[in-house]
Amino acid sequence: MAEKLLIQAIHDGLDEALAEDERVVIFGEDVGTRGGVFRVTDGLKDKYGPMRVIDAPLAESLIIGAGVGMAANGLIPIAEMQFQDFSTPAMDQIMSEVARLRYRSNGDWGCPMVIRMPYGGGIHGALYHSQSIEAIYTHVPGLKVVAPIDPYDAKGLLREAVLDPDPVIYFEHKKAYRAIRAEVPDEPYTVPIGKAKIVREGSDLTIISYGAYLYEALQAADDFVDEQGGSIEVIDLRTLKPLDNETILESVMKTGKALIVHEANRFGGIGGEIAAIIAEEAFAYLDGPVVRLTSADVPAMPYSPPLEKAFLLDKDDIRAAIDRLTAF
Amino acid sequence: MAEKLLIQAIHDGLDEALAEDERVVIFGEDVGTRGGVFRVTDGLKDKYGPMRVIDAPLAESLIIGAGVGMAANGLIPIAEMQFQDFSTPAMDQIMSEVARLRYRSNGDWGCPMVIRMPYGGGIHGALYHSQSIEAIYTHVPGLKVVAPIDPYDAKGLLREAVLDPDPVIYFEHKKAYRAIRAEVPDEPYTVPIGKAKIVREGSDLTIISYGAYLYEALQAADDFVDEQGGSIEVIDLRTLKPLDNETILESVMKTGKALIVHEANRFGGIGGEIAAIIAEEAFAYLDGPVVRLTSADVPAMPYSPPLEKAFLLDKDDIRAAIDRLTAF
Amino acid sequence: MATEARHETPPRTSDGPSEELADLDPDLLRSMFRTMLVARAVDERMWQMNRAGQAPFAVSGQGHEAAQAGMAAAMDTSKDWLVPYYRDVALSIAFGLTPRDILLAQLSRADDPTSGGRQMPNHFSARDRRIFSGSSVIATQMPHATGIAFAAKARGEDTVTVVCFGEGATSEGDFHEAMNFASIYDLPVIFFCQNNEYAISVPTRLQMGVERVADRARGYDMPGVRVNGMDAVEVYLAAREAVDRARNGGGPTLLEAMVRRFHPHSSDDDDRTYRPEEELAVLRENGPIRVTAERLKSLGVIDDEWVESTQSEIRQQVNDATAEAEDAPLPSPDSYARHVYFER
Amino acid sequence: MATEARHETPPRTSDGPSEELADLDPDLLRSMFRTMLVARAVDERMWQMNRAGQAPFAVSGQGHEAAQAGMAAAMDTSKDWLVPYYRDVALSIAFGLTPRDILLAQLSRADDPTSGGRQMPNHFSARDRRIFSGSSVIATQMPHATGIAFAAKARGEDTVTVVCFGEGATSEGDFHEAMNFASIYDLPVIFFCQNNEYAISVPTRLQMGVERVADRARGYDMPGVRVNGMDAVEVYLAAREAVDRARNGGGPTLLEAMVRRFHPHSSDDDDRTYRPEEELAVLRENGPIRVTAERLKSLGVIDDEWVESTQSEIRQQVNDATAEAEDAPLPSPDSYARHVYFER
Ligand SMILES: Cc1ncc(C[n+]2csc(CCOP(=O)(O)OP(=O)(O)O)c2C)c(N)n1
Ligand SMILES: Cc1ncc(C[n+]2csc(CCOP(=O)(O)OP(=O)(O)O)c2C)c(N)n1
Ligand SMILES: [Mg+2]
Ligand SMILES: [Mg+2]
Repeated sequence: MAEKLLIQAIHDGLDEALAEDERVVIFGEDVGTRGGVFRVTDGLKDKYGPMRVIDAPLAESLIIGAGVGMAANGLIPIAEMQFQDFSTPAMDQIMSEVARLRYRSNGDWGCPMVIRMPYGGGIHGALYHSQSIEAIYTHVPGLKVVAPIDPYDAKGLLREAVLDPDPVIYFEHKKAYRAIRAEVPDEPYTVPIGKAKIVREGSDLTIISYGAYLYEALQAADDFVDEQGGSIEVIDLRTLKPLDNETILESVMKTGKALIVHEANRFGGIGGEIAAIIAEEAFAYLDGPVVRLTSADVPAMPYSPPLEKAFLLDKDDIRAAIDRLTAF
Repeated sequence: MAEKLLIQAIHDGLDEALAEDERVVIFGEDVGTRGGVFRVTDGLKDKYGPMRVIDAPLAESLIIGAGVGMAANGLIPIAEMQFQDFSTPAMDQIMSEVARLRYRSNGDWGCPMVIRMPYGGGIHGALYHSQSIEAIYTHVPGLKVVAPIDPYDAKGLLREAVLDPDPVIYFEHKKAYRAIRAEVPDEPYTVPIGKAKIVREGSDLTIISYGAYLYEALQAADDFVDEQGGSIEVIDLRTLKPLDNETILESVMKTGKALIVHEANRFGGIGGEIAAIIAEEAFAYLDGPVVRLTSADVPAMPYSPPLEKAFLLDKDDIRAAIDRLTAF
Repeated sequence: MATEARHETPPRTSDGPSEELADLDPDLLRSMFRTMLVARAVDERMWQMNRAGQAPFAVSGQGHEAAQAGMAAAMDTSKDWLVPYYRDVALSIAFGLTPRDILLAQLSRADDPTSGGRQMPNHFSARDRRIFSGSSVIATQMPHATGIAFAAKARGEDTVTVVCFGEGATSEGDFHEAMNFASIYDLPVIFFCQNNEYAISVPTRLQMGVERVADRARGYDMPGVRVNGMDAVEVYLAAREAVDRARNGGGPTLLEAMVRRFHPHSSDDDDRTYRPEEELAVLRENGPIRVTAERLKSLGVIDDEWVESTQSEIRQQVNDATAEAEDAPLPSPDSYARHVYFER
Repeated sequence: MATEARHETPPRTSDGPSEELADLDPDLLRSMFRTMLVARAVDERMWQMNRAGQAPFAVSGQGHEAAQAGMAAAMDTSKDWLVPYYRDVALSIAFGLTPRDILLAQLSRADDPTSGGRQMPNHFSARDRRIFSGSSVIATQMPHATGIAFAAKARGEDTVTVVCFGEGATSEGDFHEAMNFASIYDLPVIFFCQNNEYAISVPTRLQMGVERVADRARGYDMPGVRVNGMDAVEVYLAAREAVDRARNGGGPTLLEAMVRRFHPHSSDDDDRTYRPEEELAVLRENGPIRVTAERLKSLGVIDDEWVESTQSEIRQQVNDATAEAEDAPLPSPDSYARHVYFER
């Protein structure tokens, strides 16, 4: 078993899927000859040919819409939106078609499809290459949404997504691509959709996060415990829809305190949903307010370094929130 | 002052805006000769001409995108998405352009524009003519979002939206068009964006709602009070973004109990955001869980009458939730 | 602004292929015409059901039957794919939906094979017949059709996919993106535009700057053909050429049939608010059934007797189907939450 | 699948207007060429700043200068509108952005007039110059341009709007919807495609089924013209015709200039992974500055001396601008939350 970067784990998962099932195709802008603008699909067109690793025209609605047709006619498309920011032109196909096909046909048709989208900021990508709009997708019934950050989870959830008879949105944090490393088996394995992972066990406070901020949260938690003692539980959601309510609620019922951390905008972000679930289902166990630590309600991450830094949270922000909440 | 239906109030507000400021134009499918598929713009093309009440081609992204350009060049477009369900093809223009123009230009440009969208179900409109996807828009910084249901509010908020230098999404509940009536002044007046309205004062429980369910909630509240005594506070949000946190929190701090009712899907609906705000800011005042009563996480309202009925909530569902929460 | 009324009404021009009509298979032509008659009878029944308060909604394909039956006759319904839109009563029937199926959907019964009563009427779908399910969102089906065709081509199959839409739908971005993709990969797909000159109330001159939808094909290096959609034989000949081309690796075609919308846009519409009186007055004259009947009579393929006996047979079939649909149960309320995701 | 490499590289064909070149105003031609030289100098500086680690990102318009300067020369920059894209260094300069303005954006300084350092470099914008702000989302600016033109037409003004984009952008639905709207209302807008034959790594043959972007105009009953974008004079002549048409109520034009992308797509790209070596080898030969210079020399409008003194003047200007931009302060962190909504 080798240590792999997140990007390598995803690449290898794609390679594995293409090798294993000839119905699998990859479809997106620059995914072929260039191997993707982030190089996630590097070498795959050479290996599987241009009808399986398909350089799409610059048309996101077409990429998703044609994907729906491919899925209807026996293929398993893995579509790529080059940036999550550029999935908005495809929003109609995703919401109206991909998500609703099974329901509207009373189960007659399905849409087995994976839609990969690099998301997140901190890479000087500015307003339109840094967004975290995952809450929009999690609001849509019929979709499943995953956002693995650990390379092991990434490869296992990718396989699970490809095997799933329903559409799965698969978010990849750009900043983590070449920053996060883990042991990743070469052989196929799955990680279940809908299961969160407790990354640190603890009893004083629960931190719920996903994506690149998970690592900031872990550092903040470790710093706190080093200095103040006690223990903090940290949950990596991994799947955003369906949420693993059980793991979240069990943890909060144990610790009595919940801190939700995400990079997406605050208003209407998935933190709101999580807080609402806790406030409704674990109310009697709460020893303090359910706190959300998120990006401000500013359109997206600006480019200039001081502005980008101001937009982003870091472990000190999280540490401050831990301090406040544990003191409550 | 005359009693007017919701649809008449909106119609008259549009007429007033066109008459008052020649920069105002109406732009949408079938809004001209036909006067709109719901007849909201009836007669306005005859009155103001085809360059001010413009029958657009069947292209939502164009309607919004050209609207951005019109606004940039001195007009004040009131765009219509024929159904909220058909705003998804325009999602990119709304999110990436309308909402972010001011921010991205550091305040140099603005986008004074109103986007009207009929929404909601219970009219046998089936999956694609019944949706309530307002949470998606409320998640987008840069937008303001209103959903008046009372005809007086509707006309006043429309004027406020037209005068606002920023883009305002204006939702109209289809089922209420010809069902809700109120006194509406003929002269111009405004209702402020960002202010909720307390429709019933009470002290035992706060119901927070908007749209057609507001009336179901009012009936349920009145029934409860008639039978059980006490008093229930009912808030009509009117504006969904920016939320009137002050009114919500003051009420919940007084009653200690919050019930949020909306027609949109539960997961990621605006109810989550409201519950989260309450759980964070009014935690110490809560005497019970923050309860959401919403549509299930089913793609959209099915057509067949028994299915549509099963999807919808009514006053009995709300009454049952009131009973449970007051008993907590 | 574009000049007024560029198209004559009713449309008569055509650039479809001309051919020895005598060579055509009489059985095929009769079956084609029968499809039109069945479609018309079912369609009238649906409209009546709405007017009688039995169904809250109806949308009609009356006036489009010759176009659809001509297209269907050119296809191999045992293996080709149909990606329909809401006026495709005749095409769906040709692909195997029965009057009963369609009326079950009209009355939103549990056994409606197209959606189990979940969608509005006329959202035709049946996986076992390769009729692909569509939403109500205009033009979204066009990318779907290219994906279906891409999969067929990738596997080396010779199936053809036909996707249907109105002229209004060609203003949407999805139309363009699909046309472009089909033309890059020479996909075996036919874009079949049923141009009835209105998109709800919006006339073609406010919908597009070109004279003919078929002209839009020129921006994709794709053949674009306009035919008179009142004559199923003419549509058939043009469709056959397009189908043959697609099946033999020659790539996509944009085929435009000039049709008429006999009814308002849907049962919720009132077209007297935007259609000139003169137009409404002659709307049903020389319609598709009459024009096609005359054509087939002149070819000696049908006669009055055949028409009469076929009509009465169809009347019976549609009456039986009506009774069955009316007796069929509505969906159970609880079932509304099913099939959001795959059920094992 | 489409056949290989339909376009010759480098492009040479043209169907621009031919004309008495001697009649052209020498001052206009010199100023046009000067714009190219300024743009090139600023662009080289931006690329260097990235390579030197001063800026995390750069995107270049090198190879597009003749196309842009030719277009700008045909416009009335005192009243027309520019809806640019990220390669429009020369056009933006012609519309009044200074080298300092552009370098302030490159270094994302507080005083960057285009976005205050919020957007990536080359997202040109300035309300007082009628340069409209764009996002990074490809093709979204095309509907904007039609709306700007609609407003002008509605008020009876004779201003012209030019919107720029690459050939890849023509695959997006927004391109089609905007072209269609412009053609319905005969809007005074010019769709100016700078075709460099790549969309990041995707070559035109995988981007579209037509041979030439200009051919896409045929689907809208709109004039479509392709010109050699290496020669600013040729672009100017074609642009002038389009601008005159638009200004005089003749409606929109799709103008395609064949250009070359001298650099990888952006500083994040490596084009050796997808561009043939032979192509890279000759990429900068006979580029826009050389071709245009030769043309102007043959017209007797410029000579070596003029070029030399102009170049040294520009070098000085760009060096001064660089120093100013480098010294300018970055935005204050707190300001990141401003201008989400209007500030009174
Ligand atoms: C994206 C979208 N926008 C608007 C509508 C509302 N709508 C339904 S049918 C229709 C007109 C369609 O016209 P056309 O394509 O010509 O087809 P026809 O009904 O004439 O056959 C419109 C605007 C819709 N269903 N979807
Ligand atoms: C909607 C959208 N999809 C994808 C991208 C990523 N992207 C940026 S530039 C580009 C290629 C543009 O090519 P073209 O239009 O030919 O312009 P060029 O860069 O060649 O001048 C792509 C795919 C984007 N910015 N927006
Ligand atoms: Mg039509
Ligand atoms: Mg290009």
